Amino acid sequence: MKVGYFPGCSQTGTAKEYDISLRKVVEKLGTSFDEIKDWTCCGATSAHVTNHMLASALAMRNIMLAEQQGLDDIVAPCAACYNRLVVSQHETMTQPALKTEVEAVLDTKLNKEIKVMNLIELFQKIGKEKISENKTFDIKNIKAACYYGCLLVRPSSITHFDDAEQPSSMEELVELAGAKTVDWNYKVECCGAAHTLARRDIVLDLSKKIIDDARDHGANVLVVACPMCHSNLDMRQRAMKRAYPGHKEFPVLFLTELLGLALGMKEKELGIDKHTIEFNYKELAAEKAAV
Amino acid sequence: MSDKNWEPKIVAFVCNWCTYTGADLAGTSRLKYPTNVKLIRVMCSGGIDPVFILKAFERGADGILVSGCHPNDCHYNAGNFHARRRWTFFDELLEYLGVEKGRLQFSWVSASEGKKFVDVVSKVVNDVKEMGPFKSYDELNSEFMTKFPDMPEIDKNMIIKEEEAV
Amino acid sequence: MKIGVFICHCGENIGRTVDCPRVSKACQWLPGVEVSLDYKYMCSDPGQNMIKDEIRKKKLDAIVVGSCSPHMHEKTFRKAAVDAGINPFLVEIANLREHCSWVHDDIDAATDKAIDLVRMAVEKVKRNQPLTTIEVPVTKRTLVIGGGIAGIQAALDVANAGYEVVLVEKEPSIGGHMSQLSETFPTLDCSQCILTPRMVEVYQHPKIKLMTYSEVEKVEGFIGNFTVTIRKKARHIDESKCTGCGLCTTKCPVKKKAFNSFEENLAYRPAVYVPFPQAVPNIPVIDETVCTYYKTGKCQMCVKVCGREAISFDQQDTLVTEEIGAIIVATGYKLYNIEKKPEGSMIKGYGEYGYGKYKDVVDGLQFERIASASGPTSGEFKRPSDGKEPKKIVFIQCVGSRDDSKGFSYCSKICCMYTAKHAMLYKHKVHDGEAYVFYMDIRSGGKMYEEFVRRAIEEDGVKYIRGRVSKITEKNGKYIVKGEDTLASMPIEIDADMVVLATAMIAQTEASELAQTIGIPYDKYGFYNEAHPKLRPIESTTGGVFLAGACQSPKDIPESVAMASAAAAKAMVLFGSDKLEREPVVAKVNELFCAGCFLCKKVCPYGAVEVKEMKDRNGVVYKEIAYVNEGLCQGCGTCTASCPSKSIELAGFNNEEVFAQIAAL
Amino acid sequence: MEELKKLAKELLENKTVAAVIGYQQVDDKRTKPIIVTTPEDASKLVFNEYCLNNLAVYLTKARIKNLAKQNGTTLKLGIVAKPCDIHAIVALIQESQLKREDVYIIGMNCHGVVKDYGMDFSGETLATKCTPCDSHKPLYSDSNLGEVKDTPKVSDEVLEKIQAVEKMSHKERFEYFKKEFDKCIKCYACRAACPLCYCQRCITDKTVPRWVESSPHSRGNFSWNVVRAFHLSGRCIGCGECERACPMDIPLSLLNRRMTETAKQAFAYVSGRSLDTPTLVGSYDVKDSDELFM
Repeated sequence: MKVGYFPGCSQTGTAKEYDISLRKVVEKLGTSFDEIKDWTCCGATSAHVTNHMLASALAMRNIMLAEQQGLDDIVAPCAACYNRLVVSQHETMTQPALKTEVEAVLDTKLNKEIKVMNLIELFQKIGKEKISENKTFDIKNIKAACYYGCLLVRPSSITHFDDAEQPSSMEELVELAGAKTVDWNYKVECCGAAHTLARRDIVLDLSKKIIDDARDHGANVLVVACPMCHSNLDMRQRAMKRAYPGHKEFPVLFLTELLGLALGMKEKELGIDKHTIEFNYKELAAEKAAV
Repeated sequence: MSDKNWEPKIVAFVCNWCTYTGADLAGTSRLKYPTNVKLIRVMCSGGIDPVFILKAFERGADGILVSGCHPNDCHYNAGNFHARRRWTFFDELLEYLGVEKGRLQFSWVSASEGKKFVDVVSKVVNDVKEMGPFKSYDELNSEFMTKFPDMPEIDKNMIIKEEEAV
Repeated sequence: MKIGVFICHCGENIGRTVDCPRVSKACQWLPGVEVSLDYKYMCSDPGQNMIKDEIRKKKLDAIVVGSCSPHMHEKTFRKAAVDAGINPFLVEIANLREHCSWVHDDIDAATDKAIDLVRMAVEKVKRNQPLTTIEVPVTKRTLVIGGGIAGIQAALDVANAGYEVVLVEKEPSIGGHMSQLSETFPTLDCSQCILTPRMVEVYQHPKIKLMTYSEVEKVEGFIGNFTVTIRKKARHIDESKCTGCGLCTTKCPVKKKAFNSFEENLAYRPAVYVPFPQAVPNIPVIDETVCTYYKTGKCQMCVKVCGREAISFDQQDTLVTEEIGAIIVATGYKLYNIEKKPEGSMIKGYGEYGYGKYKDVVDGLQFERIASASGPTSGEFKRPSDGKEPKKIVFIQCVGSRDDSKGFSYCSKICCMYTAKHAMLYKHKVHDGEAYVFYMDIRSGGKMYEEFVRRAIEEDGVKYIRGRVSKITEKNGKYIVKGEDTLASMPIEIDADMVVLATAMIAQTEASELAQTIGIPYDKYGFYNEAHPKLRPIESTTGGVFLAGACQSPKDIPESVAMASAAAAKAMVLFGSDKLEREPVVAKVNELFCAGCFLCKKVCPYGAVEVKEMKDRNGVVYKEIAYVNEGLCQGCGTCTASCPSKSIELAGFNNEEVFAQIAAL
Repeated sequence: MEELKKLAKELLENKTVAAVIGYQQVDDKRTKPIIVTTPEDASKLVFNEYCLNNLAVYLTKARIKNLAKQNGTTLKLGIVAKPCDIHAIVALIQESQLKREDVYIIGMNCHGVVKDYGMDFSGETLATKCTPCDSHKPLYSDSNLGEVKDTPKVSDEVLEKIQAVEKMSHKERFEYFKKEFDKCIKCYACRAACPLCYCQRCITDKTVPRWVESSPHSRGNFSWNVVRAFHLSGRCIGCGECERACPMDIPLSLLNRRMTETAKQAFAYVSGRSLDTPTLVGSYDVKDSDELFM
């Protein structure tokens, strides 16, 4: 099986380990990626709040490339990319005026709708059962709080993916990989990514609430499916420690990294060593045993 | 349009309970719409025969509206559902035979939708104005008139003539 | 044929934009028109006398009146025509007011159109056939569907007037939602105390045939002459033997398998149960789905304890047919269960409020049971999760109501009042408790209603916060309610012990199915449509079917009761005469040409088309053709448009008449 | 072939049927309909690629129906029917023109028939109704005879023509059909050949009021053809007999087939396929598309 791949800018930079682990896990599950050639920004930058036309055209350029490459579906592992692509495509295809404008900018006709998948939908397409079938390493000591963030499930009238308020699809995958999950409150709350540069105080407050609630509900790992969420929740913890003395470090894993562990890959192989907050399964298991 | 003063002739076949009453409400609310439209009242949209449409085209109608109660709101429960199937076929057939889509239009207008009635009627009038006179059918009609000049027809001009005579 | 044309100025209403004298003058020359006149007010006595005089003087055969909508004064002019000796169906109305003068500005164009409209009417009236009204007999029995307060009231009113009533209730007991309520606003009197005497009155009334645990399966016929099939579900208890001692229910070993729906799932009930102690009739029902006997064939504890041998495991559903003249639909409402998302939709549902997930987030009816002295907590305020007394309760209004994106657009109307009542009841019992109400607007129109809400705020200290709640999360046994105080423009967080959601009142689950069974229209929410929103709010558009209570739209108790009495009065109006007159707009088959394809029979919404055998002189059937039962036909004409050979015609709107109008365009 | 003759003979002998409607060989490339009423004549029956009439049309004729009435009792009518003809019989039963028990269907397996008499049976001469056909065995029958062979594969000519017409502008289409309809001489052979045109008095013969102008001018021709196609919408089983009967070669199948496609696409309905489903025209689904309506 071959799936179109739209990496997005984070995958080549701050979230390189997401890209590494994603490719490895997907390969292990018997699927390969057909990367969109000459892909560009998805428009999730400031474009979509400052220039609607630009944001739509940026997203649709990638959709257009996918169509020209003969792809039927593509995966956008970054939740922001996913959201942008899905929403732009919906708006463009349902608003004839916008479509005409975008087509003029792109100098091409947009004929078909490409199915844009997020990370979870990708695994649903590959086959959830493949995760449990290929599982070689027991990660039962992980108690994961699955964090969906704001963009993965919203707006549900367009994404048609899971319940926007009480989602459960990520938990299903994590449990199939052999880890445990916790029921907690902040699954879909905002981590503050939009303010990450301008108002760090807000980011720290919001992100800390997420981490604290996960810990309060018995989790020992946060699992995310978005590079923006990851950078806020993982990278900001040092600043969090300065702002909130007594803050305890809390590991944040990409879903693909957790799946990689279950499929028998090592932390280093998956790029987990690139995280700000260290994570090592053996240590976690030992700690748990000590408690 | 070659003739600037041309005004289309529009007929609306409407059901007694919803659209006719909706049109009454448009009146009571003093909403305005073009004078081109004349309503023919039947009891239910289910009782409108497609041949009525042909007859109206034969009488020189440039556009036709068929309108009844919304689904589930039919005074007779199901008349409009049967109508919906019937018109799906007839609309496809006429379009296939070369009658432009806008010549024959359909709507659901409830008794409380005076505003919608006005919108629908205005849309039909505008669409038909844009399309111009129904030349294709006019050809059929004029051929008929030349072939059968003595066929009894109720002629609008007749009234004016007699009036002038007096 | 001599036709009279009468153009009404309607004061200024028509006259302002339509040049009425020009219309009447132009119409003088229409073929067949004998006389054409205009007058200031045709519907006035002098106007009508003018019509009558002209008919008599000129010996007119038919008349056309150019006036207001036929829905306004058709009857008036028909009566005038009858007085002057013309058949009422030889009167046509050209709608010059609603469809012409009121909707156009240009006098010339409007006058031209008016002439066209009159001409069309003249052409139609030429083809009109004289018709006679049809008389049908009336069965003076009423069917009331639904045994809530509306159904009870309607049944009692009709029965007290001396007419027989069949009251059908799908639950094992009558009483409906009102029997679940603790106290009622704005008087705070005990709901059951005022309801139960009426329930007993229904049970004992000689004119009321009570059928509980029964559902309407089929409705055939028409106004005054319905035949209704009712499914009497198997109770598995012989009603004639049971004394209602209740021993079986107390001895049943099935304790925690089935939720008690009367207690809104806050308690369990045994497999053989009476919904609540005051149930009418006080006869238990065996729930096959949980009863041990139906699973294993063993147990039979109830059989052992019953001294009357009333248990009957092999009892079957029975179908009962009743002859009915009028139907009162009083099926009520249910609450929107926000936990479950309607199928195929992702946007509905309120996952953020955690209803169904958090045990202490309850809906309005559950709170009624908690507050009720006969409820699972015996009226003490205890929260469902741990039985502790909640010290802080948050009430959220408009959950599902007035919410286009997630719920329904309409206002559920009673939530403002019952939330105030809830908060008040809570404060009366838990003096140190805090009650917060999140509201959008307080809608308290009604006698003593606004005063009641003010009392909650001012005397009982309920804290009202204007704003919506975005999320409820749980932390250490507390529910963190996050919302916005829009008056203070501040986000607000309350750590509550319990949350009560005033969820929307919605149509019953099978409301649309029942509507299709009876043959009445319903709106997009499933509420039944009244015939006219202002002037006929009680009638449905189907003759002889009346609406009462919340099945039509959200309503409180007094409104439901008022509507029920009105529906009863409507039924009795029907029973006031022995025969019904109805318009003779019915279909008729041309027997010579009918090919018997029975498409008309398939499309007829009323089952009015029957099969008729045509026999030759030897009595041998040579063909089967369609036949219209005039009593059943409601005159929609769907059959006439369907008939491929045009062998069926609708009197009063026949095809020739329509063609004449088209030809006159 | 022999088994057909044998079966017909038996049916007639034991009075199961009053008559067998079937085909008789005229010459090697031509058959004609025959109504066999005696066991002796049963030997005249044949079935081959030249049996192209849809005999179901005879079942609606009073004269034939009367054959079944013998001495106060009613026997069945036997009919030799191709699978496509059986669709017509099914439609007739659904429309109350026939009772299932009144007819004995000798269902023949079929791999196509020729376009018209006098042609050799081959892929090129395959009747246009056979190209899209997927009914090679009878859906309903009382006896099922004949061997199953592969149908020649040829392109769907009618569908291609329809697509070509749909590519035209509205004006061109109107002109095209006007030209075709103008050939009409109002002989109503299409109506007579159609098994589903069983009305005792056709709409076009109704004069008060006059529904369809019956004199031969463009307008009347247009109305007649529109009404004919509309009345068959959702009912036509596609036997193509109307077009074959038309002496003026009006491409009637372009209309019928187009409406059949509409029935398929809009309502997932194919006429004459099942006795258990309600007819498309005459029933409704609350969920039917509402797209057409403002």
